[in-house]
Parts: sequence; structure tokens; C-alpha cells
Amino acid sequence: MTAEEILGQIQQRFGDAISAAEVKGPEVRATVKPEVAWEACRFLRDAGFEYLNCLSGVDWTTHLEVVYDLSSLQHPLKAHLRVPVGREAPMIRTVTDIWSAANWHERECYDLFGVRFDGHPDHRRILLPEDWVGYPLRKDYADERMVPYTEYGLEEKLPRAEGEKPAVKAAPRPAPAKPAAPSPEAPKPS
Amino acid sequence: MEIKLAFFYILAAFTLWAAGVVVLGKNIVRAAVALIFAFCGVAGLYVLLDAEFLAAVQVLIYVGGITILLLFAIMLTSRIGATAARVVNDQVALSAIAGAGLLAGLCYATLQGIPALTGPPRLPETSPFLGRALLTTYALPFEVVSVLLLGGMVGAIVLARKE
Amino acid sequence: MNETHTPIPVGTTVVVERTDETMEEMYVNMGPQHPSTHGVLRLMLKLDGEYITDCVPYVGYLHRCHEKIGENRNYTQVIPYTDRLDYLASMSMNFGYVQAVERLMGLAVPPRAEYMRVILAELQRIASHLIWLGTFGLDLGNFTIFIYCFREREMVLDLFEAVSGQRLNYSFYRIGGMAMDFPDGWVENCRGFLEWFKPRLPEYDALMTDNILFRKRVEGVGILPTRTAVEYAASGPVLRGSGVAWDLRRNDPYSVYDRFEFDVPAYDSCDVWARYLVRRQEMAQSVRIVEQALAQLPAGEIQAKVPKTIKPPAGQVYARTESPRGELGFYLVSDGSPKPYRYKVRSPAFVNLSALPEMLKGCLVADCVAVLGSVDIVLGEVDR
Amino acid sequence: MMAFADLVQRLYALTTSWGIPYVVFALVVMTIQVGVVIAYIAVAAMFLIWWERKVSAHIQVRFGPMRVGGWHGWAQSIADGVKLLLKEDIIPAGADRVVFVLAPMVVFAASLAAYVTIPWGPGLIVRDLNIGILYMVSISSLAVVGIIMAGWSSNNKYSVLGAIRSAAQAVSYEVPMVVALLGPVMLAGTMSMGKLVEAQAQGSWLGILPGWFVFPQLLGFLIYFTCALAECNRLPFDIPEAESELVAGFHVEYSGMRFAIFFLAEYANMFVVSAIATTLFLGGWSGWWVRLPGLSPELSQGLFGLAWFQGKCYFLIFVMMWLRWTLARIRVDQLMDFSWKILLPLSFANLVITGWVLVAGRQARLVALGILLLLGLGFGLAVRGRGRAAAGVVRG
Repeated sequence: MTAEEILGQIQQRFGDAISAAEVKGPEVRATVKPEVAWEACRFLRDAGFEYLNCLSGVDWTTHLEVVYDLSSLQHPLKAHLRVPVGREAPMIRTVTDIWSAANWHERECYDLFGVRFDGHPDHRRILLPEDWVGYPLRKDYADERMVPYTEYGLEEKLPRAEGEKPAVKAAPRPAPAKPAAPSPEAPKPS
Repeated sequence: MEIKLAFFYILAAFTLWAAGVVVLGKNIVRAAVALIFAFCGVAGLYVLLDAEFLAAVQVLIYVGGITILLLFAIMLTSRIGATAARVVNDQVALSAIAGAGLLAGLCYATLQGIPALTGPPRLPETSPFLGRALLTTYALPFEVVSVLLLGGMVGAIVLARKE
Repeated sequence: MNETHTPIPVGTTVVVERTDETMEEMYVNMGPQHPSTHGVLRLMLKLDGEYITDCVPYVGYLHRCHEKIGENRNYTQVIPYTDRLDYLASMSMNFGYVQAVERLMGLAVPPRAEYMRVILAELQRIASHLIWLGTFGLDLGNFTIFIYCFREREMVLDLFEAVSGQRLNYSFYRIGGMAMDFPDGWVENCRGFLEWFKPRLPEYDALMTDNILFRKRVEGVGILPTRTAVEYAASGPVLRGSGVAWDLRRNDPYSVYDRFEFDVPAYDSCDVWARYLVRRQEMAQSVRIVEQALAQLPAGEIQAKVPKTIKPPAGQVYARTESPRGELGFYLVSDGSPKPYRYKVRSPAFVNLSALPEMLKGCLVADCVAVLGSVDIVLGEVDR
Repeated sequence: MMAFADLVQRLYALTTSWGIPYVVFALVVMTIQVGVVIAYIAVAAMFLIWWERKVSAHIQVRFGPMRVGGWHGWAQSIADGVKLLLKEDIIPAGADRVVFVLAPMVVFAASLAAYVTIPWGPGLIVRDLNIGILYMVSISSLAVVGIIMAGWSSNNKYSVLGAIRSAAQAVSYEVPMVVALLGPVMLAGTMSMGKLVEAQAQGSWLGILPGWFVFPQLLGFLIYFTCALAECNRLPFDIPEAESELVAGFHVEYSGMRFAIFFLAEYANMFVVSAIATTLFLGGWSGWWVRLPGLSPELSQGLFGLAWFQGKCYFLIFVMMWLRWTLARIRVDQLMDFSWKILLPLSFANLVITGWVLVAGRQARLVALGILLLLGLGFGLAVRGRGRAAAGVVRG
């Protein structure tokens, strides 16, 4: 099976739900709507991608994105699946039942980006304390305890990329901006 | 001879004190530790009676084995060390009568000098005689006791393996 | 005072809960302050008598939001932070990161730099496995192997110090090359070390591999079946110890690894013993690779031409390398600015640790230390 | 008996002529004896601690203490002792004070009392009890009581776990140990330590080997030595204080002098078990000797005997150290399995075959001795057994 064939099968199977797709080297890249994300993952798993390398979140300021990097131990192909989700109350179906490896990755994504994973068996924060407020890897996250970073040299003169706002002003704020999403009640460990 | 007597009184007092702690102590672990001292005191009394073998076995079996197992059981039972043991229960009167009766019997026997309780002949080494006696004259009681112990062991295993 | 006396656990909690008449389940905390958790890791063990029925690892005690820091630095400034991920294999961490950035930029690295990278990364693998072997021996009560391993590791660190001036956090790899060339005589020293190191491996065998007490502790313990290992995306020695001969240096070659001849040791007994054997054999394979790389080491540049401010074109890449602990992945998103827009580390120890509950299920409590040791975690990398 | 007993008798005669009652004399003699024993234990334990550090260091290709005192850091133990003496004495707030304070004393008293029946040389023994070996075994079993007291009174979970493990271990290993010790006792027909050595001092095996009981009782010796390691909580049986699992086990809360007493008792105990092994299996003080110029034959033999005994004891202690720094720790359940399923049946086999040897005729005796020797060798080899990779290799 080649990358093109797999891409063709995905497009045929999910049609409109695929918003962008390409083949880059041995890698199949596709952007999928969150409604069919689980089915797409399931499909890819059955296509031989039994190994979930990485599950990460990205904050595009307009929306969040969950990124699945898949590979196989049988063939050299890779898959790169991107699923955009809304910034307000982001929710996506868990893939823990497809790859057990997703368990901790999804917890981390929830911890740092606030993406909720529906049906996750152990939906708690993982790296941060359970009573932490906010999701640090979101671009608008602010915390008075963050040390402002003074840039130097060339960087001062460079234009900032659009969408990249300084996370913290030079002077500490009087109060941290609380994120809109309420801190969800994490199930307590028994 | 006076030294022996002095040692006897010291040992007896020590044993009685330890036994008192065993019976009256509220903390069960302390009671068990005191039991060890009581056994050691009894072993000392055996030595005074020239029964060295018995003394050594007393320490080996009762102190090194049984009391250790007792302590073991206490520690494995969750938090039993924390609760104060009840020293007196409903049967206090009954047991007091039994104890007093035993004491009276022993006093009577000692004072009257029942033949069996007079001192044994002095032997240069007790253990060979003990061994011979156990395997000839007293072979049957010895075996009966072993069967009893075996029965106890089997019973303990049955109790422990409830499922 | 005595009435309330009870052995209250120090730093631990025990909850006894009766599920039914005959069975008592107990929760026991191991860590975060415990000599065998190799850092601050907390394991909540659910016990049925002496057997572990479930285990919940609590991580994050060392969390420092590494990825957030990375997004606030430019690409070059991130390199020293990668050192602090897996502080026992900083060279490998550097390697993974610079390789990801180069992939993002489409940058070709001069051959000499590639060989230097491979040599240093393989020496680092030896050093890292040595630390693992030593501490694993320590966990099982064998103190001598610890000292033996540290003796050899010291020599690797001396080599690293001669190259980079550092002994632990090297920051020696650069985007597009290396910071400096090998100093004079370094290659000979390195060969000398390899000659010295090769006869040491049978010494470790005599102390550990052939020791019946050690084998009784590790055989059949901490089983991670092949299927489960793949489901959990375990990598590195944990995956190879579960019978999958999967090594990125072989199966998805990067740098110049396709030019060397080496074996990928894998054992299918899926237990602690298999993981031990994999790491033990990998040290020998790393020696082979370094020897070949030293023989093939070309002359020439060690740094490709890169702009003073590195601004990779907008795009994203997931680049993976084989660190001593498994698949080290860097997911980088660039928006064309000098700083990574998103910088994510897929740390092997984090993923391998997530499979720990599977390995511990059904184990004896006393085996917990051995199983945890066999995963080879570094919490700087787990917690990021 | 000669020299030492003579001296006591003469002194007794002297003091009675002064009109001092026997009680006072006996007490003085006892005090002196105890003083000598304590002094010996202290010096020997300090030497052993230093020696263990040196042995471990050289096994691990390092030097160990090199500075204190100049020559190879010989004064290191003294410095450590002074430091421990001067340290603050801490009793944890939640501890049961009485038991906590009592525990190290019990442990130390147990190992101290065992020195009473050690035969240092011909006639050089504090009190040659009829039941000598039984006395030693029973007294050293008291140490576990102290360990349990320490573990429980510390009010620390690790201590309690260590104490529980220690108790289980001691009870399990005492059984095969005592049964293994019965072999030499049966051969010699006595339990007196002095007579056990004398029985080995005469005669020889096959005309060339010395008359030590280790040759017919190789299996018994190996079983005893294994159990002795467990009794002393030495690696590979140091589960009660396994630092990777229980931090330090029962003495985790002890510091300063109380800790030092535990430490002292551990090394004193090592010496005791080695002394038992030496006396029962390695012929005690017996060995080759010559008359030293200017000394009487008795004195020469005594000096040589002392040296032989010490040499054999310290050799066994060295083996214990050697094992400690070479082997890994075994698991709790393996420990129990090993004791009850392997050592106990073997020790019973040893006992039965030894009895057979004693009552059987010459032919059967040789057969039985052969079986014993084979069993012993087999046991030794099985423990040493070299491993081969059981896991199948998957080539990539």
C-alpha cells in the first residue's frame, strides 16, 4: 500500500469531512473534522497504523487543533492527522480505545490546552497539580508568576508574527486573567 | 548457696514483675515484650535447677519462636497496637478462683513435699538422659504430644485458608 | 501516650477498604520520596495481599512547562533546554532537537558533523545504559555493579568534557552542525576507551547476567506482552524487550545510521530480564557503531551555512530519533518567525511509563522496584 | 582449661586467705570476664567495620578510607565511633520511649551473651557449658526480639515492615540452621563447644585431611552458613533493611549511639556465627603448631590455637563480605521458599544420613558419606549455577 492509496481511501470514505489532504514523502497528511476524527483514526489503525507516536495540541488562537502522528511497525508509511476543535469548550472523542498510548497524551493535552476527551477512562490533569487554573500552553495564558523574558539583539528589530502575542507584559499584572472555561471537576482518584 | 538463693529471688521477682506486666498491661505489644522477659526469667530459674537444656530450649522455642510469632501476628493485625486491651472481662471472678486454686495446690504440694516434686538427682549432663527418657520410657506420651501439635498445625492451616 | 501509639506511616497513606468478606484491598503509596523511584515519582499501588492489582503513577513533580519556555525562545536558544530533558542523555536530546529543526528547514548537514553526531550520540547511549545498569543493580541490592558502571561512565564523561567542556549538559549540537570539532587526539582517546570498554562487558555479565540470584529476581517479572507494548506505543528497549525488533536507527534511518552495520537486539520473553538483556546487548552494538564511525570519519566542514537568525519556513514536522530510552520525537510548528510556534516533546520515558501499570499488574510488591527500574525513566523527561 | 583455670584457682586461694568472701571474688572475676569480652567485641567490631569498607572498596576497584590515621585509614572506625558518640540522641516524638531505648540493648545483649561459650583456644573459654551450642543458638535468637522492639517502637511504617520481615526470616531460617548444626553434634556426641573442638582436633579424614567436621558435613556446613547469612541480615538476605525498598528497615529512626550499638551488634553477631561455624565445622582452634622458643608447650599451643581460631573466623567473615558485595538481594517470597522448600528438606536429609552413618556398618558408612558429600557439592554448585539467556532472540 502506498501513501497515495491510503489518502485516496480516506477521501473516499470520509468525503467532505476531509478539509485538506496531501502526501509528503512517506507521510499522509489530512485535516479532519472532529465529528469523524475517531472514525478516521479507527480507519487508519485498521490500515496498519497501529503505533501512535504522538498526540499533541496546537493553539492557533482562532481554534485549537489536536494532532495525531501515526506510524506502523510493518510498513514505512506515516500519517499525520489534524483535527481542529473550537476554543470554547473544545471536545473530541477519545482514541484511548484505539491506542492505549493515547491515554497519557490526551491527559497532557487536556492539562495544557484544555481539550476535553469524551469517554477518556481517567480524565485528570497529569503534569500540573489538580487544582491548577487555566491551560498554560494556550497562547493567551497569563500568570503573574511567569518571569518576563527580555529579548535582546536582533530579535528586537524583527517583526512579530501575526497571532503571536507576548504572553506577559514586562511588568507583572495585578491579577491573572482567568480563562473563560471553568476548571472542570476532575474525577478524584479512588 | 546464698548466691544461688539470692539469684533465685532476683529471678523470681523479675519473672513475676514481667508476668504482671503481661497480664495487667494495657498495650498489647508491650505485654508481648514483657512476656519475653517473663520467659527469660523462667529460663533462668531452670538454670538454677541445673536444667540447662530445658533453659536453652525454653529460650529457643518460647522466646525465639513462639513470642516472635505472637508479635508477628500482632503487627500484622491492623492497628491492634493502637487499641488499649481490656484487662478485666466478665470472667474475672471465675479466673481468679481458678488461679487461687492453682496457687493453693502448688503451695500445698511444696510444703507437704510430694515425692515427685523433690529435687532430681544431680547429673553431670542432662541432655543425654533427657533424650534417652523421651525415646524409651516416655516414648508414647512424646508421640502423643507430637500428634497433638500436628493436629494444631493442620487446624491452623485450615483456619487460615478459609476460601 | 501508649494508648494512642500506632505505627503511623511516614510520608505514606494506607487506606484499607473492604470490598467483600474475604478480600481486603489496600492502597499503598510509593514515593514521591523513595530511593527507588529514581526521582520524584509517586506510584499508588492497589494491593491484594502481596500482589499488585493496579497501579496509578502520578507524575509532574518536575514539571517546568518546558514546551512553553521553548515557544518563548528562538530556535537556537532552545538547545540548552533540551539538555535538561533527559539529563542522562543530553547529547541524544540535542541530536533529536537539531535534527527536527533541520528537517523543518530542509537543511543538509556536512558529513563530518553527521559522523560526530553519531559518535557522540552512541557514546551517550553507552553512558546512559551504564547508569541504568548501575542503578538497576542498586535497586536489586547489588552495589558493586553500580561502581563498576560509574567507572566506565566517568571515562565517557571525560571524553565529552574534552569535546564540549561540559560533563552533563553539553548543548554541543548546533542547528546545521556542531559547535566545535573534536580536539586533537580525541579520536585516539575514544578508540582507547572502546578497547578498554569491550572487555568490561563480560565483567558485567559475571556480576549480573550469570548471577542466579539476579536472574531469579528478573525472569518472568513485569510482563509486557508484545501486543500491549505496541498499543501503548512503548519504544526503545521496552519495545525490543517485548519482542519487537524495532529501532529507528534501523527502521527509519536518520543522519548516517544507514551506513553502519549493527544488530538490533530484541528478546521475546517480554519481562524485566528481556529488557535487561536488550540494554546489555545495545552497549556492545553502540561500540560497534562508534568503531565504524571513527573509521569512516571524513574530514571537512562541521557547520552548514545557516542564517544568523534561524527562521524556518512555515510548516510543521514530527521528527523522531532513537534516544537511549526510546523514540524521542519533536513536533515543531513554525509560523516563519524566529521562535517555534509550537514545540512539543514526545518523550520516550513518558510513554513507556504509561505502560507501567500493565507491567505491574499481578506482580508482587517486592518486584515493583525491579519493574520500575527496567522501564528506565528519567523524570526530567517525563515531567518536562 | 589449664592455664586460665589454674590462674583463677590460685587467685581464689589468695583472696580467701585475705578473708574476702567468695561472692566478691566471683563478681570480680565475672566483671573482668565481661569487660574483656566487651572490649574484644568493640575492638573487633571496629576492625570489622573498617575491614568491610576496605574489602568492599577493593572489590569495587576503589580504595575506601585512606586518610584518618595515616596508614590506609586505620583510624576511620574510631573517628566514626567518636562522631556517633557525640551526636545528638534523637527519640522520635511518636515513639514508645521505653521500648525504643530498650531495643538496642536487647540486640547487643543477645550477641554479647553468645561470646560466653566461644572456645578461643585450648582451655580458653569463659564457661564451657554442657549445652554450649544450644545456648549460643538460643541466645542469638534473642536478637530478633530487639529488632522487633526497635521496629515497632519507632512508629515508622518502614521500620515495622522491616521488623516483620526480620521476624519471619529469623523464624524460618532458625529451623534449618539448628537441624544442620545437629550433624556435628551427633558426630562428636556432645554439645559442649570445647569438646566439639577436641573431637575434631584428634583423628583425620582419609589420613590426609584434618579431622574437621566440614568434610563429612559439607552439606551441613553450607546450610548452616547460608542460614547464618540470613540470621545476620546480610546480603543476599538483607531484606529487613533493604535500602531500595525499606530505606533502612528497623533502625531507620535510630541515630547517634543507639544506631552505633545496632551496628556494633551486627558485626558482633557476624563474629558469633562465624565462631559457631569455625567451632563446629572447621575444627575451632585445632591446627598445626610448634613449640615457640622460650614458651611451654601448652602456652605455644594456646597461642597457635588462638591464631588458628581467629584466622578461620575472619576468613569466614571475609567470605560473608565477599558475598555481600557480589550478589543481588533476593525477594521476600523467594527467601521463604528457599528456607522451607530447599534448606529444610536438605538439612533433614543431612540429619538422617548422618544418623545412618553413625549406626551403620563400615560399608554403608562409606556409601552414606558419599551421598552426603555429593549432596553438599550439588548444593554448592546449584547456588553457583551460571545462567544462560532464557529469552529467545529476535533478530531485527
